[in-house]
Amino acid sequence: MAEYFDMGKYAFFVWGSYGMVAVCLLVEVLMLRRRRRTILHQLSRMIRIKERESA
Amino acid sequence: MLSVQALACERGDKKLFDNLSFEVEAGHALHVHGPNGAGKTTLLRALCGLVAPAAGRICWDGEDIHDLREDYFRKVSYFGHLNALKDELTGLENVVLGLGLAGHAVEEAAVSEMLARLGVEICQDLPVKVLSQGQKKRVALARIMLAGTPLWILDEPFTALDVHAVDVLSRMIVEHVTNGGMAVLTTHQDVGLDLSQVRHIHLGKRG
Amino acid sequence: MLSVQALACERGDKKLFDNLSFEVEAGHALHVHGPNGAGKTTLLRALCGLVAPAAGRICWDGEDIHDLREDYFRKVSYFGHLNALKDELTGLENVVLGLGLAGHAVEEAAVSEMLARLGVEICQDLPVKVLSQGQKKRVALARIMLAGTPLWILDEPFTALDVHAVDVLSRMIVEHVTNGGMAVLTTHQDVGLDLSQVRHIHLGKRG
Amino acid sequence: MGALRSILVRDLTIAMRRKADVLTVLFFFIIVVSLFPLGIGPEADTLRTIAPGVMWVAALLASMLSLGRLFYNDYMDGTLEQMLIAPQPLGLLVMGKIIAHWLLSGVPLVLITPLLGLQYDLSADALLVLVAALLLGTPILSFLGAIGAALTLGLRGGGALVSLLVLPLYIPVLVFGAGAVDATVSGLGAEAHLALLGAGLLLSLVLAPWATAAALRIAFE
Amino acid sequence: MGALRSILVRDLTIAMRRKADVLTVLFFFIIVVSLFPLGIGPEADTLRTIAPGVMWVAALLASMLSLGRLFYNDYMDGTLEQMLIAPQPLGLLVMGKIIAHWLLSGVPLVLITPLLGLQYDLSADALLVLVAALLLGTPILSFLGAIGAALTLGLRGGGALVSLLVLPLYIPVLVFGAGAVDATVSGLGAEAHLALLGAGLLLSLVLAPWATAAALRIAFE
Amino acid sequence: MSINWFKYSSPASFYPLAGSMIPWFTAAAVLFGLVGLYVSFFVAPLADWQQGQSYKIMFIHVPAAWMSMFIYVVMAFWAIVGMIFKTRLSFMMGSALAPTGAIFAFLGLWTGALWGKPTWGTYWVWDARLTSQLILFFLYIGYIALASAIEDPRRADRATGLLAIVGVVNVPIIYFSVKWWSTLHQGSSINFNPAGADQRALSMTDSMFVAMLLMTFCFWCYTIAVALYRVRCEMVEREKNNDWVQDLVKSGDA
Ligand code: HEM
Ligand SMILES: Nc1ncnc2c1ncn2[C@@H]1O[C@H](COP(=O)(O)OP(=O)(O)OP(=O)(O)O)[C@@H](O)[C@H]1O
Ligand SMILES: Nc1ncnc2c1ncn2[C@@H]1O[C@H](COP(=O)(O)OP(=O)(O)OP(=O)(O)O)[C@@H](O)[C@H]1O
Ligand SMILES: [Mg+2]
Ligand SMILES: [Mg+2]
Repeated sequence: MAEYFDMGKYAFFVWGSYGMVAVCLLVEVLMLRRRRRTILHQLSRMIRIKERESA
Repeated sequence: MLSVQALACERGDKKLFDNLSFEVEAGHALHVHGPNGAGKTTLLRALCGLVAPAAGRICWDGEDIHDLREDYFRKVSYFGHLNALKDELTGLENVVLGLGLAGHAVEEAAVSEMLARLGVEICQDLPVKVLSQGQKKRVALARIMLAGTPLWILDEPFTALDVHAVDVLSRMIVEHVTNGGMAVLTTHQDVGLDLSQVRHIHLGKRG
Repeated sequence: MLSVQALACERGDKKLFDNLSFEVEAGHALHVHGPNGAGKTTLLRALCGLVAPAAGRICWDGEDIHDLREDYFRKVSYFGHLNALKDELTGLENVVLGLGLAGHAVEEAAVSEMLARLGVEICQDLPVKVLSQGQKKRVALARIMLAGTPLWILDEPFTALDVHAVDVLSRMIVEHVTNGGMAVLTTHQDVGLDLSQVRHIHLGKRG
Repeated sequence: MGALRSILVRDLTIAMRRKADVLTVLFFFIIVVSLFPLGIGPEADTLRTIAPGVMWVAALLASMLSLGRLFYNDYMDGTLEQMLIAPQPLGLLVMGKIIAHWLLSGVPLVLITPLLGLQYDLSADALLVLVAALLLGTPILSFLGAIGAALTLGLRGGGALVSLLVLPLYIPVLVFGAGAVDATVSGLGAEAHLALLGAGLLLSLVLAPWATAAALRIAFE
Repeated sequence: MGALRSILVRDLTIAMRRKADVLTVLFFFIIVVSLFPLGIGPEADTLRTIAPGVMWVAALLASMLSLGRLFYNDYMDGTLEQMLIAPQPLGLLVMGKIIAHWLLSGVPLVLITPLLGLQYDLSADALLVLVAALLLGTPILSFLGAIGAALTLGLRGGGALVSLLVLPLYIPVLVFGAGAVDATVSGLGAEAHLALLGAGLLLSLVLAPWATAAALRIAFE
Repeated sequence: MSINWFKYSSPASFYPLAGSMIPWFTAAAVLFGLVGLYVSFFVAPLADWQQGQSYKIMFIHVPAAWMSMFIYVVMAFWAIVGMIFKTRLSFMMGSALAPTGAIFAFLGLWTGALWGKPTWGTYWVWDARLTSQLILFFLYIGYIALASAIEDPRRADRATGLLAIVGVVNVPIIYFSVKWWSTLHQGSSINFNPAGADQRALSMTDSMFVAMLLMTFCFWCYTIAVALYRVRCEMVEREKNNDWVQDLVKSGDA
């Protein structure tokens, strides 16, 4: 197993590539989700304020 | 004839006005009133085609100005918050070249005379850079006066002008309109425009 | 107390005024009149130390302002043709940081209140870039009002303001002066400043 | 055509009123070209190898630097909005401005190049090709740059932003321009490179004013 | 000190409001560095020789390009004249602005350099010295640049004029900075060069804010 | 069956449609990814006869490089559609792709560099394909910088659209110019021949080819899912004052 992960001495290069791909895609997804949550948060607050005002 | 139908304008996510309709015929003037931030400047820029309205149509002699483009621009002069003067050039050169860009060839003598009428004859050979606020305004106004277009769109033309200049300018506007021209203008100052054919529009509440 | 002795200013090769002497005491205002290009802006900038006079002295409590420097600047607020606002920052941030630069710490609440008094409470969270001419002016004025300096130097503070704002501002100036402050101002508009202690200076002839 | 002429006259008059502008672009070019020997060392062989590349990069940067002037001043003082509502085709006015820009920023570089080439010990042949390539290439830089300048108009940080947009587009010009000289030096003949530059010039002459005019309209909406 | 802090906070806040500004200087640097191989050719040996010179010239140009922002915006919107009549020592305010400028334009360059060094096939040693030299040298560029920016304030063509004034002043930094790397590569050790850069930094730290303040006052007279 | 495409060009009706498509593409991306990784690591030959196990990088390098080029073309396509039909949605689709495209461009560079070290002995050479990939990355960055520098969304749409179109005209020009440049004076220290890589790609064993294809589909579905997600965020941000957004938020369907 350990030998397999060693990738014939190319572990750094192979896992470095796959790792960076994973990190990039993951970060993109997480940032998108955070962006969406903050918008919806702000929006619902805005709507609540507006409803309170009109009431 | 300028006619506006059901015009609406937005900036950012703020609706400035909507469902605005009016007409300006030859020999008529339109005075746009409203507090700061009401959308007067936005309306005037929309009338020039510089701002795209959110809804509605602006027509010149029945055709949409966005289709007419150059044919409409030939009829309009716009005087905005910016003077459109080149700091390096003298007052005279500014007016001559400014008119040249708009496709009007004028004689220097006519420009000199107009600058004199506006009380800035001594500015004609000074670079605009060194002029005072009011002097710059007057030089910029000379361009509008000489362009010979039927429709003048003037955004607060009286700011920075002294009492005498306000008087001269308002008489020029009156003269233009009574000779069959059109004018759309805004001003916060209480200027006595001696016109019978003037319509008023009030935009927005304060804020 | 501001006192000016035999002041002369030149721009280029033009002598704008000379041998000008006057004093502004606590509880007094000075209204500088004159046609466009007379040198009002130049005079006001000289009083702030932004323009070096050709001759004469400007003193604060008897000492030349060019010797006092920071000690004098602590007493003055200048409101010029430029608003000194950062387009990117909101109205509130602009006032707070602007005052911070001038060494005055203020609470946000006080700023909000002042913006509300000036009728631009809704602008406090908008970037200044999107505001209208008049709204920008008002935000800029809020800074002067909150700085708490005794001497206000105001170059055409009323331009671009609507009728309501002109009224609010002129009452603020009156209040400042009657409370022992000083103000030097220019304006071409006919603003009713309800002050007994106001002195008038007339600069230059038209040109 | 009248529009094109009147805007050319205007821009050149203003430039003559402020000669410093023209001279500074020129001096920027000279200084950048002269900085390299200082940073790299005085070996004649190395210098001769890198000369075409350095000159072209310096020309790119000089042209790009002067893009700031192209529309910004007109934008700030309101002249540009008057142009937008002028009864003349905007594309023509833009063309006039771009030609003025090239006359003021491109031509001086081309003229000074032979002198600078001597610093780098270039042969007469190579110099001739370099000048020809610059003559064909610098107008392309002005045309492409105008698009970038129009797109970033009025945006803060515009100066740096425009370089980000424009430099990648400049790369083919750089490659063919520097390639032309290299080809001459290695005896291959520069015709192909120069022909490609000429084709690029024609293409950008036709398309860029139109794209720039569109970008300007967008900037004002 | 309060003044220094409040202006730093202000400038950084504005920059954070417009992140594009910071990033564009960085990418300008990256692009300029990447342009040279395109002009010069892909030979690794040549590239390795010219690498320090290229990086330093690019850093000079990037720093210079961002000088435009340093005072101009404040000048145009009237904030600068308010600073001049603020009851705080002008030198301190200026110092705050320069530090903000370095944080926003110098530091990012230093951080990205190792990556770019790989493109030019530089050794680890050489890279380390390059980074150290940039760390000492880029603040000098900001300090010297501020003087030039202040002197050209409000002059049309300022962007190009400032480069004319400032680039000659930058030359010693370039020579010692690039020299430090060359010395390491040839095994001589870079201490002397780095020490000189450090001395230059101290000198400019003390003198430049004062000179800049004086230049600003002159610009307003 | 005829679908009224223009109906879906209005944000209010596209929003729920996009919402219902996201889970499918996400699932497809995960599925293709898992199978692709399995084939890459356990089915495909353990090592290439020439490059050893470092060749495993190919399974992400090539799809990432492909995606980065493909996405730029799609962005330009949406920009042209937007300019012609004046639909806001097309512009939004275009700009929603940009960050993902930039990420793939970066990943192409990164994985390529990490592959280059073991195969060529250096992280970077100024080869035509590498250089034009770098420039493509810069084009993406320029696009994003321009988009974020413009506040008014309408202006941002049209300006970035124009830039995408100008850029896509230039990408092939850049590619061929750079290619010609580096073959003209190919450095002696570089013994990598892009044509050789092509041949090897053709002669790849089937399992290698399948793995690469699967990873490409994975990235493809990922891109679509993420772009739709981003477009939905963008819509809500832009139209937060419109009734349909507020109704959605109130009803909790957003
Ligand atoms: C930083 C370094 C690298 C970059 C930027 C890069 C970039 C690219 C690009 C843009 C493509 C797609 C081109 C196309 O389909 O025509 C590609 C494909 C490919 N690359 Fe790389 N690459 C790099 C390093 C490498 C290395 C070191 C190898 C192997 C030794 C390699 C092998 C391949 C292969 C086999 C393909 C597929 C070829 C094809 O489908 O035609 N690349 N690379
Ligand atoms: N992005 C935005 N978000 C919110 N409000 C905005 C935005 N952009 C502009 N506005 C608002 O739009 C209005 C623009 O008004 P405009 O400049 O047309 O006013 P005006 O009537 O000419 O005022 P003034 O008399 O002060 O010149 C202002 O109230 C401004 O606050
Ligand atoms: N270099 C110069 N040569 C000649 N005249 C100059 C020069 N520089 C400035 N001036 C003149 O100096 C005057 C500057 O006046 P200033 O700006 O102080 O006027 P102001 O009273 O504020 O006018 P306004 O009411 O229009 O604001 C102008 O008349 C201008 O023409
Ligand atoms: Mg207005
Ligand atoms: Mg004045």
